[in-house]
Amino acid sequence: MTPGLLYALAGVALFVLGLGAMLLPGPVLRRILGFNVMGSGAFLVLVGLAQRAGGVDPVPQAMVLTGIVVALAATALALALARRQEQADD
Amino acid sequence: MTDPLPWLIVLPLAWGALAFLLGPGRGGALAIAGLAVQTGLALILAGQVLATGVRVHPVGGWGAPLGIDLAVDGLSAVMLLLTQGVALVLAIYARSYFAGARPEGFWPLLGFLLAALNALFVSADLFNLYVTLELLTLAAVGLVAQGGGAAQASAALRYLLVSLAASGVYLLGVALIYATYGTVSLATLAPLINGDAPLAVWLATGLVGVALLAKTALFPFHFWLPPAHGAAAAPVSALLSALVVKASFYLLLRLWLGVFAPFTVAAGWVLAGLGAAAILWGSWQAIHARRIKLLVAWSTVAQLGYLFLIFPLLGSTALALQAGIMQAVSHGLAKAAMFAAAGIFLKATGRDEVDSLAGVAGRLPLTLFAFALAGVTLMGLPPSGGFLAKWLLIDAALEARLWPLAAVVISGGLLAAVYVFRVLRQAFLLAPDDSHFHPVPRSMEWAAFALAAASVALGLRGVELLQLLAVGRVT
Amino acid sequence: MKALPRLAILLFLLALAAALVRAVLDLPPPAVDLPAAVAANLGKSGVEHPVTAVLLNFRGYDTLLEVAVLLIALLGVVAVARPTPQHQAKDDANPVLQTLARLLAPLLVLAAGYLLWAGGHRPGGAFQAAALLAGAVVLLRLAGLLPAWPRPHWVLRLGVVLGLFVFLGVAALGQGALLTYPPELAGALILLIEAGLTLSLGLILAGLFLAFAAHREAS
Amino acid sequence: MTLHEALPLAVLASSLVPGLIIFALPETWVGVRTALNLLGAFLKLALVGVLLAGVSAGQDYGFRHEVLPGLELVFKADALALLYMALSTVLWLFTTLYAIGYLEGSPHRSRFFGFFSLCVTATMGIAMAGNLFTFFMFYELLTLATFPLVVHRGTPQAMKGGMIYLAYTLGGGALLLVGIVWLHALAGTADFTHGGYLAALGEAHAGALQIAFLLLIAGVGVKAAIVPLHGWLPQAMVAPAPVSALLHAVAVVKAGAFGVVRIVYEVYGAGFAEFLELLAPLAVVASVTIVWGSWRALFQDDLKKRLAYSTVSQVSYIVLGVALFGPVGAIGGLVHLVHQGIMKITLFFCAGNYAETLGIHKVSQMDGAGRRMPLTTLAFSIAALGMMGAPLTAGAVSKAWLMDGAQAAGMGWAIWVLWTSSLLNAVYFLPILWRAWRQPAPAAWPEEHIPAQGRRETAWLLLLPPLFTAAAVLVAGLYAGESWSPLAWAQIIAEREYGSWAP
Repeated sequence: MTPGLLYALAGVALFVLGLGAMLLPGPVLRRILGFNVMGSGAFLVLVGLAQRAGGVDPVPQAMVLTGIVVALAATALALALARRQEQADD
Repeated sequence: MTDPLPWLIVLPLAWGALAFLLGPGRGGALAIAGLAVQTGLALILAGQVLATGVRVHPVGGWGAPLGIDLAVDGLSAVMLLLTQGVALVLAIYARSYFAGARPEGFWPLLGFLLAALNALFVSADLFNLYVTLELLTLAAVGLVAQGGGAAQASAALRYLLVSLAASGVYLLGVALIYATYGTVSLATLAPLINGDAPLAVWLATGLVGVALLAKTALFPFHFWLPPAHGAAAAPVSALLSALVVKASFYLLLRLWLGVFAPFTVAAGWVLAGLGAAAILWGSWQAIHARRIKLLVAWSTVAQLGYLFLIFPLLGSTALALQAGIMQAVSHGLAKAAMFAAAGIFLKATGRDEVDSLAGVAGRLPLTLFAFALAGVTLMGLPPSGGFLAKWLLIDAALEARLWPLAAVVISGGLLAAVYVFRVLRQAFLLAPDDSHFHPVPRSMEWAAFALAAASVALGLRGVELLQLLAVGRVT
Repeated sequence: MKALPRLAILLFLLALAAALVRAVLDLPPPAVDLPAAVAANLGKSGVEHPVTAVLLNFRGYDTLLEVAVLLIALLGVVAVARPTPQHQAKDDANPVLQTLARLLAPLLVLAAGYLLWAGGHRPGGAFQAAALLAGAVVLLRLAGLLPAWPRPHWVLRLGVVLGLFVFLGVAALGQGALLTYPPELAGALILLIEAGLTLSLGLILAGLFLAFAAHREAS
Repeated sequence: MTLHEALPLAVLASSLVPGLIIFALPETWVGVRTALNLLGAFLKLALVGVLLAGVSAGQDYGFRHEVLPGLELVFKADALALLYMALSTVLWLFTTLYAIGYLEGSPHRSRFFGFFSLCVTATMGIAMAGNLFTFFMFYELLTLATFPLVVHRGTPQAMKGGMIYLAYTLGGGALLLVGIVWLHALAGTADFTHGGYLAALGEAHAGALQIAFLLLIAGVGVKAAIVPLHGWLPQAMVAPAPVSALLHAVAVVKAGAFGVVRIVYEVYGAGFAEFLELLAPLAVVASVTIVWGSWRALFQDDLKKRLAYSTVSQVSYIVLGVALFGPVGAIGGLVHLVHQGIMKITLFFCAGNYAETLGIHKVSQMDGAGRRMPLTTLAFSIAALGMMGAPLTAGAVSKAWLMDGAQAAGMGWAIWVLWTSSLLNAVYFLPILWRAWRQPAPAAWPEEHIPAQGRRETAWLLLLPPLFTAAAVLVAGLYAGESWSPLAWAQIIAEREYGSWAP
C-alpha cells in the first residue's frame, strides 16, 4: 500500500465522519465543522488517489487549493449566519 | 477577445465588483445596463449556435484536458437566454422594490449570481462546475440573507448547510472520477466512460447525482427551499425559484445525457417517482399555505417535480427533453412573475397573507392579471409555455405507454389550479372597509406583467426554442 | 422515535464507507496522463512551479471564479453582521501584546512578499501570502491597534476588489481566448495578478474576521 | 397574408382587441366602453356576414400557424363553424345591449365587459378551430374567461358557484386533454375533415379509440352538461343574468355540444363511430340527460334554476341528434344548436327582467307578472312554447327532424324520449305562464327597482333584446323552408358530412 492510497483511505474515513455530523441531528456548529471535515476528506481522496502510484500530480493539488479557499469562504458565511441566528434566539 | 461567450461571465463579474465599489445599495443602473448587454450577447450567441452548431471556447488557449473548455450547445444557449432575460426584467423590478431601503449587497451579489449561472451553463469541466456551483450557492445564500433579519439568516443557514453537504458529496464524486480517468473534462471523459467502468465510477455517478438532486430541491430534499424562498425579499425569491434551482437541474440533465449515460437507465424511475411525489406533496402544501410567498415557494417544489418526470423517457423519445426544457423555461418566466406579483401584493397590503388579498382585484388589476397569467402557465392551461410542456410530456408518456406519468401530470395541473384559484378567489372578494393600500410603482407592475406575458406568449410559438435546443453536444 | 432514522443514517454511512474503500482499492491506472501534459507545457506557462502553473495558467479560470467566491462570502458576512445592541467590549490595551503585534506585523508582511515571489518556482503563491497578510491584520486587531469594519470605507472596498479587477482585466483584454497570456509576458502578468490577489485576498480574509468583530463591539 | 387568411383572424380580433382596451379603461368612461363594445359586435356581425356569403359560394377561409413541430394552430371558417359563429355573433350583440342596460351603475364594469369580450373571442376560436389542439386551446380559454363573470358579484355564494364551476370545467378539460394527446400520439393531429380522419387506423386500435372517445366526450360533456357531469350548471346561476344567458344559450354549453359535433363527425366520422359502436351509447346518455334534466326542472321554484335544468335537458337534444346515425338526425341536432340558443337566451333575458324590474326570482312569485310586464311575458311565453315544441316555433322544427332522424336510424325509442321531454317541458313551463297571465297580481312586488312609465314596463335596453330574440324564435319556425334559415344551413352541413361517406 502506497502512502497515497493511505491518504485516500483516511480521506474516506474523514468524509464519512463529516457527512455523519451533517446528517445526524446536532448543533449548528457541529454541522459546520462536519462540513469542513467532510471537505478535507474529499480533498485527501483527490490528492491521495492521484499519487497512489507514486509521483506527484500538480493538477489535483491546485484543485484542492481552490477547494480550500472555497470551503473557507463558505465556513465564514455559515458562521456569520449561525451567529445571527443565535442572537435571534436570545 | 471577440467571442461573446466569455463576456457573459466577465461582464457580470465586472459590474458586480463595480457595484460593490460604489457602495451599499448602489449600482442598480449599472446592473440593468450590464444585463441589457448580456441579453444582446446571449442572443448573438444563440444565433451563432443555430448557424454553426456547438461552440467551444478553450480558456487560456490550452484546450481540454489540460485547460478548461467552455462549450455552448442548444441546451446551454436556451438556459443562457432564459437567465439573462428574466434577470434583466427582475433587475428593473428590484430597482423600484428596493427604492428607499438600502439593499446592502443586492447588486454586487446579483452580478456574481449571474456570473455563476452563466459560467455553470457553459462549463465543460467537472471541477470547474464544482466552483461554479459553490459560487452560485454562496451568492444565492448571500441574497437570501440580505436584509439581515433573523428569519432570513435562519433560512439562509439551512439552505447553505444543505448546499454545502451536497457540494462535499459532489466533490468526492469528482475526486473518484479524476482518480479513475485522470481528467475532469467532460469532452475527454465522454468516450472513456462505458458500462463496465469500475465501482468508483458508479459511486461517483451516484454521489454527483444525489448532490445535484439536493441542490435542485427534489423531494425529499425539498425541505430547505420553502423557508429560503419564502423568507427572502421578493426579487431574490424570484431569482432563486426561476433560475437558481434550474441550474443544478440543468447540470444533472447534462451529465445524465452525457458522461453518465451508461449508468442512469435504472435510476430514471426513481427520479420520476420522486418527481411525482414532489408534485403531489408540493401542491398539497401550497394549497394549505397561509402566506402568499410560501404558497408560491411550495408551488416551486411541485413544479420542479415535472422536470424529473422526463428522466425515464429520455432514452426513448426526443419529446422528453423538449418537454423538460419547455417546462424549465416557462416555469422560470412564470415563477419570476408570480414572486414579483407577490412582492407587489406585500408592498401594497403590508401583509404577506392570502387572507389579506381581498379587494386586490379592484386596486391592482394589472398585478393580479400577471399573477393569473403566471398561474395559467403553472396550471398548464393553454395558451402558455406550461401547456406546451405538459402536452409534450403527456405525448411522450403516452408514446411510451406510461400511463401513470400522464396521470401525474394531469393531477398536478388540477392541484395547481386549486392553489392558484385560492389566491384569485380571495383577490376577487370585496375589500373590507378598513383596508388600506399603499401605492406601488408602475414599473414593478409592468415588470411582473412582462414576465407573465412572456410565459404565456411562449405557448404560441415554441418552434424556435426547440430548434435551438436540438443543436447539441448530447444526442 | 428518533432512534430509527438515526440507525438508518448510521447504516447508510457504514455502507457508503465500505463501498468507497472498495472502490478506492480497486482502481485501474488513469486513462489520461495529465501530469505529463503539465510537464510538457510548463515551459510555456510563464512560471516554473507546476502547481502555480495549473493554478494561474492552465486552470486559472477556476481561480478567477474562486476570487469571486471569497468576495461573496465577505458581502454575506457584512450583510448579516449588522450592529446589534450588545455590551461594549473593553479595549484590552495590553502593552506587551501591542508591542509584539507591532513587531510581528511587518515581519508577516515581509514573509507574505516572499511567499508571493517564491510561488513562481516553489510552493507558495498569492493565497498563502494573502493568508499571512490577513494574519497580520487580525493580529493588529486583536491587540486593539486597528478599528473594526462595521461598513468598509471606499478605499478599503477598492483594495478588496482590486485583485479581481486586475485578474479580469488581464483575462479579458488579451488576444484570443479568455485568460490567454502573451507567452513573453506570461510570467510578468501572473506576478501582477498574484500581487493584486495577495492584497485583495488578504483584505477579504481579514474582513471576514473584522466584520465579526464589528458585530461584537457595536453598541 | 391573403384576405382568406386574414378574415378568420379579424373575426377573433374584433372582440379580442376591444376587450383588451376595455380592461385598461377607467370605470367612468361609460361612453367609450359602450362604443367599443358595440363597434366590436357590429364589426363582427359584418365579418361573419362576409364569411357566410363566401362559404355559401364555396370559398375556403383558413389560417395556420405552427406552434410546435407537427402541431399547428388551425382556424377554418367552414359551414359548421359558421352555423355556430352566426348564432354567437347575433346573440352576442343582443346580450351586450342587454348587459349594458342590466349593469348600469354597478361596479367593475370594465372588468366585466373585458372578460365578456374574451368570452366571445374564445367562442369564435372554438367555432373556427380546425383541429383538436386549437379546439382545446380556446375551450380552456373559455373556462378562464367565464370564471370572472360567474364570480362577478364577489359574494361568498358567487365564489362557491364559481369554484364548483371551475372544478367541473377544469376537470373536464383535463380529460379532454388526455384524449386529445392520446389521439395525437396515435395518429398525429390532423385537421378536422368530413368523415373523420381516424378511420385509417382501423380495427387494430379499436379499444384505444373507444377509450379516447370516452375521454373526449366526457371532456366536452362537462360543458354540454351531460348527466352526470351537469352539476355545475345550476350552481353557476349566481352569476348576473346576462352571464347566465350567455353561458346557457351560446358560450359554454354550446361549446360542449359543438365539440361533440366536431368529434363525432370530423374526428371519428359518423360512419367510423358507428362502426366502433360508439353512437348508440351516446344516444342513451343523451336520452337520460334529456329526461333527467326535465324531471329535475319540475321541482325548482327558483326561476333561473328551473331554466338551468331545462338547459341540461335541451342541450342533449343536440347530442342526441348527432348520435342518431344518418343525415336526418344530424340536421335535427344541428338546427337545434341554433334554435335552443335563441329560445333559451330569450327565457334568461326575461328572467333577468323580472328580477331587475320587480325583484321576482321564484316561480311562486310570478302571479300576475304578465299584467305588469306584458311584453316581457309575451316573449317568455313564445320561447317557452318553443321549448315544448309547439307548432309554428323553432322548437317544433327541431323536434320534428329529431323524431324523423330517430325513425331513420332505427332507434324508435328515442321518439318516446322526445315525447316524454315535451310533456315534462309543458308541465314545468305552463304553470309559469298560467301564473303570469291568469293569476291576480299581488299587492306589492317583492322588490320593485324600475317603476312602470306608461307603456314602458322596464328599461328599453332590457326590453328590446328579448323581444327581438322571441321574434327570431317565430321566424325560424315559420320560415324554416327558406334558403337562409338555420335549417337550410344545417342541411348543407349534414349533406357534406354524410355525402362524403360511403358505407
